[in-house]
Amino acid sequence: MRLNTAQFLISQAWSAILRNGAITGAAITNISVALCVLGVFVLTAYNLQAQAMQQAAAVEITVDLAKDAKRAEVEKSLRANERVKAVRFVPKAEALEGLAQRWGLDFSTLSRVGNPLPDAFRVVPVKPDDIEAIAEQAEQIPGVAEARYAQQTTTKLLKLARGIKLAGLVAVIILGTASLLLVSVTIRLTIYARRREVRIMQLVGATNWFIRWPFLLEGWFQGTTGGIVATALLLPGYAYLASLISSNLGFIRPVQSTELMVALGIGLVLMGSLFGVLGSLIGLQRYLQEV
Amino acid sequence: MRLNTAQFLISQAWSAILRNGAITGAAITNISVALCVLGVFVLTAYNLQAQAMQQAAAVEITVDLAKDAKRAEVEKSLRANERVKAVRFVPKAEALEGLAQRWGLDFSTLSRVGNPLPDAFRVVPVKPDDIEAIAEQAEQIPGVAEARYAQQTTTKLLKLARGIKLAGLVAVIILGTASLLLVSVTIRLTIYARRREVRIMQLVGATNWFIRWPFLLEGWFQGTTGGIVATALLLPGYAYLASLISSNLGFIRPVQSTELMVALGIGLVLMGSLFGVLGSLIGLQRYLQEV
Amino acid sequence: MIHIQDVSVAYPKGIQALSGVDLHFERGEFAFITGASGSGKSTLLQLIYRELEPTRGQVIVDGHDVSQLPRHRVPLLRRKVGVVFQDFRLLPMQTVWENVGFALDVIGATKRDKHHRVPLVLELVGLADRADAYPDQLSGGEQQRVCIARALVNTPPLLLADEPTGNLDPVISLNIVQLLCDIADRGTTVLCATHDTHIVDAMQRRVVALVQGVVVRDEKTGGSYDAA
Amino acid sequence: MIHIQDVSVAYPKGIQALSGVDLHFERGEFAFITGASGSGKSTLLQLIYRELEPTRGQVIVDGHDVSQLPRHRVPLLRRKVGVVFQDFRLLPMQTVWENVGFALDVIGATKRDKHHRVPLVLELVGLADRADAYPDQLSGGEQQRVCIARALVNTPPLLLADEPTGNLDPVISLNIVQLLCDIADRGTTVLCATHDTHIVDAMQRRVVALVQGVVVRDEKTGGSYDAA
Ligand SMILES: Nc1ncnc2c1ncn2[C@@H]1O[C@H](COP(=O)(O)OP(=O)(O)OP(=O)(O)O)[C@@H](O)[C@H]1O
Ligand SMILES: Nc1ncnc2c1ncn2[C@@H]1O[C@H](COP(=O)(O)OP(=O)(O)OP(=O)(O)O)[C@@H](O)[C@H]1O
Ligand SMILES: [Mg+2]
Ligand SMILES: [Mg+2]
Repeated sequence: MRLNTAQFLISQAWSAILRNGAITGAAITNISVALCVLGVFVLTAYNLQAQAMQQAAAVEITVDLAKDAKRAEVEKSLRANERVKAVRFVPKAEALEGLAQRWGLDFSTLSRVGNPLPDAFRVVPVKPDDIEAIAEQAEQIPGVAEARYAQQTTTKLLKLARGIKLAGLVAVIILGTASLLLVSVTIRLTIYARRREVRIMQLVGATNWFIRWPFLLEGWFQGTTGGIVATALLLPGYAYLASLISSNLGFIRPVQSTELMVALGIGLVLMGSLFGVLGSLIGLQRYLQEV
Repeated sequence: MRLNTAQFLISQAWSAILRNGAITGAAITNISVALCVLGVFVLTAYNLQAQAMQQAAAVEITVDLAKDAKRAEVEKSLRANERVKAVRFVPKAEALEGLAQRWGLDFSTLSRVGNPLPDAFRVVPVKPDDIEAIAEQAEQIPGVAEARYAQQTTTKLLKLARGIKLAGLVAVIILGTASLLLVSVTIRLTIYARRREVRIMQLVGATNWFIRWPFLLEGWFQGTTGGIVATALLLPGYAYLASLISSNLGFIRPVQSTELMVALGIGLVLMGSLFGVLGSLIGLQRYLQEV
Repeated sequence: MIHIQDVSVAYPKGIQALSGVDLHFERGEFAFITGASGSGKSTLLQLIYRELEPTRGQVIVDGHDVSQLPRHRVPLLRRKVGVVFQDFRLLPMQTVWENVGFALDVIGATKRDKHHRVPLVLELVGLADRADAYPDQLSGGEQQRVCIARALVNTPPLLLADEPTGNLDPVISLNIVQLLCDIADRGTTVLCATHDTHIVDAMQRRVVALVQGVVVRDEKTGGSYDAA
Repeated sequence: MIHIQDVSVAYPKGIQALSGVDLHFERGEFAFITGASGSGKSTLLQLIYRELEPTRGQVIVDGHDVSQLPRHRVPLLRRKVGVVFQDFRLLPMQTVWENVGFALDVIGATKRDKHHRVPLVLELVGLADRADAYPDQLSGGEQQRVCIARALVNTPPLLLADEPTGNLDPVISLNIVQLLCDIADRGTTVLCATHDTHIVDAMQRRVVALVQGVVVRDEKTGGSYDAA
């Protein structure tokens, strides 16, 4: 394609965008809405999963020591495991006090009859997924009587987190397809409104690509603008909502990662562009079929 | 409007739907997708909230009896409260055994030193929301030493459930608006494609309402069909997903209420119709503005 | 029937389509509007069915000032005016039959009435056998005749024909214009914008000639001698 | 240049638009195609720029069988054929200037070339002062002239004009047809479908007359005496 032609095609697309103001606006509205919805879904799925992971991460392993254990050595072995984030020693007196408090019992009576609890370490894993492996490894350490953790709760939470991740992925794929549909159907409608023009261009001797280019550029513009608008609506809206949740529901910590936001923004804009171009291609094909 | 005219307008709308097959199909696709997404959101919000409520509902109140309490009378008083669903007596031996098991202690040693735990009732509330009130009332009953429940967990879960309900409502309202936008913009695009026809009708002497009726009927048809398609996709899809989750993540019980499904289906179809009609009205207005 | 009083029409960018036009047409009168391309013929007709409002002056149709007409009364005016548009303006998704029928639907005619009158006018313009065709399946002249049929079908008291024979061969053209004249003689006011000097000469009816938006000639009967 | 050999065109529903048409046009020839409304003139022209394929027979343009042309070569054919469409077919969102320029854009003309040639043809059809107007801001005849300008601007070796003067007054009409004749004399093949007997009589060029899709007359020079 000569530079001259390229210039012409771009100016052609640009003037079509301006002159079809109403229709361009309508298409951009639709695309923004579609992408915004997609973004909301991504954020929801992401947060749900993060929430489940957070809960699971709060679970600790209690490593009970045998009567004759060497505390320092056990601690060293525990810390040597790179999957372990933190290790804290809990003397049996502290454990009993905690027990008494939790069950509302009289601590003094209980301690008078002798403390049946062992000394223990509380171990926090780096990744909740590793909890089982860490517990197993801990039991191999000489001087460790038993490694316990809230097995049921943890496996539940982990399963849940994985389920949400999978469901989120499926939902995002489905919604991505839905967005593609929305964007391409919308662009197809704008092309439908101009099908006569396409025919005229053909009759004057324009090749299919000569006709396509301005429409592609237009679709690209509409899609990209839609993506930008969606991002511009979504990110500040999410930031506001997240801070609202943080301050009112203190125990829920919404994901507030800049990387995620940037990735989401870029993702939406790219999807908008891609879908816009694809939508134009698909939409035009029908009218370019007839020579 | 004379019957004759009404008949004409309906047949007019119907033939427009058939003859604009491609465009009608495109519009219905867009509307279905928009409503489907809305439905997915409603179901997600509903399930999240139900999940949180379920978790909260699993919390029991432990009503400790005083040493001199009359068990039968306390039980009668507890059962008299209509906010109470179930009451179960837990003798102190059973409580101690549970404690020993949970903490991995040797039960026989522990029981030898004397059981420091009181007899108790486990009380299940009808609605998790009432848990605080029930505990307070229980403490008023003569013979009750203390009424305890996992206060932190419960209030967290309740707050969460309420938060989800609110967020869900807000999300559904926002998404409803987004759907309205999508539907009305889509229908506006279909009308844009036929703006010349509107003008011709005006010039031949058709009143605005005479022009509007077929477009309204068309919009209604597209919206309703979109709603039906969305329902037809959503409900079986959800039923399948729910059974999949039930069988793989046993501890999550997705809402599987026929009433909810029926309400959702009707809601989507009604929203489709309403938005279709509104979209036509709004979309036409611009072209009817000029006489 | 039609009183055009000191009417001027200016389009944006300083295009003066009509300047100080004063014209009066009686009920049942037939008149040709002639003039070069761009002289303002279509603009003049558009004023009468209110596709356009004058920049200055008054257009009075059947006793009503057209520019004063409230918006909701405009359709009523248009139902009294049959228009043959220069660019046809047929509904593309409707058949010939439906396009013609539409003018009757608009006035709420009964089905019986429609089935009586539509075939009649289609016969009149020689398209009885193409009733089921869509506009894009017709030749240019056939489309023009559908437009003529639509303008005639509800026998309006006023008929505006903008270049009604531009796409028709001489024989059909003469028949159509003869038909318009006959209609005028039965009491309908007919204005016919045309370039066809043959026809103007043949009819010897009133001729209004425009040059650049100004009426330069208005004769009760006449030929086309200086129409261009 | 153009060889139409035993061509028939049948539309659905048994409409026979052309039957066994045999016509040959030399390079630089000028010919009128006449015939009543619906006799097949537009159909004949559509065959040549391949808007339509014949049901039977061959259409050979510049040595190529038009129906055998692979799809991607069709635009190349159309660039060699300037067409004045009966219904104009102007791009509604483009100005007069851009509409005419589009025919040059399509062949990849340089900007300089465009700025040289577009004003020239607009001058030729008398629309130099309306270059910035959009089609719906033009009178019927002005639109038709834009269409003529677009067909002329890239000086194609073949020019098809379908009723190019239907909306023009006699003076402009004669000028336009005279222009087409001059172009033919400079080597362009020109086919002009028309109803205008005046013009056919005035030019005394080759006349092909159609009646219901059949060529009933083909004379090297002639008037319109039995064209209808
Ligand atoms: N919407 C518009 N905007 C600007 N100028 C216009 C518009 N419509 C018409 N004109 C101009 O007004 C003048 C008169 O136009 P009009 O359509 O009345 O001419 P006409 O006599 O019908 O010509 P023709 O015989 O070619 O149809 C022309 O110069 C035309 O370009
Ligand atoms: N797409 C189509 N489908 C069916 N019939 C058609 C189609 N196009 C044209 N025809 C018919 O074919 C015949 C010839 O049409 P054509 O357009 O060639 O006539 P024409 O000589 O150009 O007439 P005019 O002078 O009125 O423009 C007409 O009877 C017309 O109704
Ligand atoms: Mg005009
Ligand atoms: Mg024709």
